[in-house]
Amino acid sequence: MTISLKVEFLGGLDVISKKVREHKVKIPFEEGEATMKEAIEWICQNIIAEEKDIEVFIEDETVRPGILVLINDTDWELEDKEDYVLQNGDVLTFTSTLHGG
Amino acid sequence: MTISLKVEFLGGLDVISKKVREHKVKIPFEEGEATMKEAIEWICQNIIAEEKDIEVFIEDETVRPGILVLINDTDWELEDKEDYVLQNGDVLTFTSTLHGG
Amino acid sequence: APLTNLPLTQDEYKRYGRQMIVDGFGSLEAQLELKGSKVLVIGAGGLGCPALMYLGGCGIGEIGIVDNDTVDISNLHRQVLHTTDAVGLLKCENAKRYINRLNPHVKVETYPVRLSNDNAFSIIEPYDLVLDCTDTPAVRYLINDVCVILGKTIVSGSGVRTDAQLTILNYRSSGPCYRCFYPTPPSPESVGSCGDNGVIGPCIGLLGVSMCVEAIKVITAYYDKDEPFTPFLTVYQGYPHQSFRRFKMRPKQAKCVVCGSSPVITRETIESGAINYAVFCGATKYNVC
Amino acid sequence: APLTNLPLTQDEYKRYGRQMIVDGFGSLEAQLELKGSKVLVIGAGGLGCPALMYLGGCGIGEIGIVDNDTVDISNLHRQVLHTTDAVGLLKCENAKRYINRLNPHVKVETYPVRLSNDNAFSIIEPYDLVLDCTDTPAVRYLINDVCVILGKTIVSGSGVRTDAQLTILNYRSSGPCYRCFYPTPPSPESVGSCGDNGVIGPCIGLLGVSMCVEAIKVITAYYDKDEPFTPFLTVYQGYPHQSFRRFKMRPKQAKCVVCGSSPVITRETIESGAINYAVFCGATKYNVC
Ligand SMILES: [Zn+2]
Ligand SMILES: [Zn+2]
Repeated sequence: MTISLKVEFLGGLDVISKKVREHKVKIPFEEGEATMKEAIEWICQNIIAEEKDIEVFIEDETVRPGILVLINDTDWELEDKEDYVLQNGDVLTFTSTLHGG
Repeated sequence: MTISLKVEFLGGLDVISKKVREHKVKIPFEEGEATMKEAIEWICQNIIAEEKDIEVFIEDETVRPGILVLINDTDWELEDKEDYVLQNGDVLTFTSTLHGG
Repeated sequence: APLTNLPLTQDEYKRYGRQMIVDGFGSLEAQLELKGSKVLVIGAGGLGCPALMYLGGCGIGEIGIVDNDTVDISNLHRQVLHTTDAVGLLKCENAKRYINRLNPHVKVETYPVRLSNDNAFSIIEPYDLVLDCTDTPAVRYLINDVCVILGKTIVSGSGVRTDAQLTILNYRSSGPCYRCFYPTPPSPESVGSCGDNGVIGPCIGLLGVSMCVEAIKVITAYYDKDEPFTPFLTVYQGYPHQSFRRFKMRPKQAKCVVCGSSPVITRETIESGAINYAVFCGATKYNVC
Repeated sequence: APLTNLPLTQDEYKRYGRQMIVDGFGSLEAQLELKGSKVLVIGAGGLGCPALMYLGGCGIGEIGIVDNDTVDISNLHRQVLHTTDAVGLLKCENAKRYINRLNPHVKVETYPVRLSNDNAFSIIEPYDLVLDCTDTPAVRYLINDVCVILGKTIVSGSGVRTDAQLTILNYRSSGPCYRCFYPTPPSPESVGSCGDNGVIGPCIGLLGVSMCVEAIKVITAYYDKDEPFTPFLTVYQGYPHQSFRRFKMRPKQAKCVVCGSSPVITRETIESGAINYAVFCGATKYNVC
C-alpha cells in the first residue's frame, strides 16, 4: 500500500525542509501506480515546511531551474523525468546548483 | 548453489590481482554455509594471480597485518572476522594501510 | 598540441620524478603532455588558488590566469596563495609571482580583466583546457558558450558554505555542456555567493585541488585510454562527514542551443552583443566571492 | 583550554567573517575556539603543506610544526607551500615564514627535529590537537602512543600514488587509537613510501586539505554538539574517479596495549627507551616522502 523512498536535499537545499538533509518516507501509493510527479506533489505537501519554501522548489509546475534532480544517483533526464515510475527503495536527490568560487 | 560477492582491492592492493580493483564473483557455496574464512581461501585460489602475491595477502593463516578488511563498508572486527557468515550481495573490501605523507 | 618529443632537463626529471613513476599517470609521455599543454584558469579565488598551485607544481607548460579583482583581507582565510602583504594587489599578478617562484619552468600569462563578450574569444583561444573557477552564473554561461564554439574542454568547479561541485563540460566537444545541464538560468534571487552565504576555506579549497586532479587526467588523456569518459557531476560535502557523491549525468543534448544540432549561439551573436548574459541571468548584482 | 571571551579585532572580523557566517560552523563562538586552540602539525610535506596553509588561514591561535627535513626539488610538485627559492631551507622554518605572511594573528613555533622517544612528550604536551602528516609506521606508532598517554586527539592522514586515507584517532580519549586499528605493524617490505611508489601532488594535497576540515570540526566541537563522533576511516581515490569511501571502524579496544584497560605502554617505558619503535616496525630504512 506504500512505497518506501529516501528523499535528500543537498547543496544547501535543506533550507526548505527545516535543515533536514535526508528523509526516509513512505508515500501512500501502490508500486507501479505513482511517478515522480506524484512524489514531488507529496514532497511539497508533506516535507517542505512553508509556502514560501515551495516557491524555492517549484516553478511553472516543475522543479525550479538550478535544482538538479537525481533518481538513484542518476540525472532524471536519463529516467523519463516526471514520468519515472517509482519503485520501493528509490533514492530521490534534489541538489542546488552552486555558483560560488 | 552459489553466493554472489563483490571483492575489492584498494590502496594499491590491486597489485596482487593483476591490477583489477573490483571483482564480481560467485563462490560455490550455499548461503548460510560459508564464512569469511572460506571466502578468503577461495580468493587465494581464484583471484590472486601468483604464489608470491598470496604472501602479500596472507600471513599466519589470516589476512596480513596492514591490510584492513571491510564487510559492506564495515570493519570486520565488528562482524565476527573470519566467522562472518556470507550473504548474497556482500561487498568484501581489502585495503592496504597507507603510510606516506 | 603537445610537443611529444620535447626532452626534459635534469632539473625537471628531479622535480617531476615522483609523479612520473606513479602507476596510471603515464610516465614520461604524460609528463610531456603536461609540459606541452596550455591551461587557462578563470578566477584566482577560493577554487583558483589551490588549483593554480598544484597546476604550477605538476609542470603544465603554460598557465593563463584571468581575474580583475584585487586581494582583500576577507579573501585570505580561503585564498591561501594570497598573503597579507599582497592585499590590494591584482590576484592574477600575485598568483603569477607565486607560480614563478614555485616552478620556473612554467610560463604564466595574466589577464587582469573581467571576461566579457568582447574579450572571451581572444583570451580563451590559445589554451587547450579551461578551469572555470568563477562565481556567477552569467560568467559561467559565457565561458561555456565560448569554449563550446572554440572546442575547449572545461573543468568546472563551484562551492559555497561546506558544499562544492565538480564536473567536466564539453569533454573533447563530445560531452555535455553547461547549457545541456542548465538550459534555463536560475532566478537571480536563488543564487548564493560566497560573500552572502559564507564558505569554509578548506571545503572550497579541497574542490580546487580536485579540479587539478581532473585537469591532469584530461591532459594526459586518461579518459581516452584508460577509463572512457562518461558525463558526471561529483558533489562534495564537508559536513556532516566529508564525502563525494558521483552522479551519472545526461549526455550532450541535441536540442542544446550552443552544442546541439542547430546552435543558435555563435561567435557572431556573442561578439555582437546579441547574447546578453547579464539580462539572460537576471539583473541582480552578484557579490564577488 | 580555549579563551571563550577573547574578543576579535576588526581585522579578524574581516578576515574570518566569510567562515563565521557559514551555517553549521558555529559563528563567533567557534571562531574563538579556533583562536584559543593550539595545533601541532608533524610533517611539513605533501600532507602538511596544504593542511598548514588552511590551518593558518582559518585562524588557529598557535601552530607548531615538527620537521627536520630540508626542502628538495623533488618535493615541489606536491609540497606547494615550499618554492624553488626555498630549496635547502628547513621545511618547518619555511612553512612558518609562509604562515606569518598569510596571517599575522597566528603564532608559529618550529621544531627542526626528528620526533623521538626523548622529545615527543615535551613537544606534544602543550598542544590541543595533533595532525599526523608523517610518512613511516614507526613515527605513526610513536605519535599515537604519546597522544594517547597525554590525552590528545589525532587527525591522521596518509597517502601514496593516487590513494589516501583520513581518520581521527583517540578522539577525546574515547575513540580508538592507531594500535586499536593496527595492533601488529606491517612487515617493512610491505610498506611503500612516496619516494618508492610516487605520488600525484593534488591527490595527496586533497587529503591534506581534508585534514584541516576535520581539525576545524574537532576544535569547534562539531562532533560533540552536532554530529556524534563514530570511529571511521575515509579512503580517497584519485583514479579512476575521485571518490571518498567512509568505512565504519571498530571502537576503542579493551585489549589495546596503550589505550586499553591494562596499558603496558606508558610514558616511562617510552622515555626510557624500553619501547623501541624502529625494532617494533622492523629495521628497514624508509625513504622520506
Ligand atoms: Zn550543450
Ligand atoms: Zn588503542
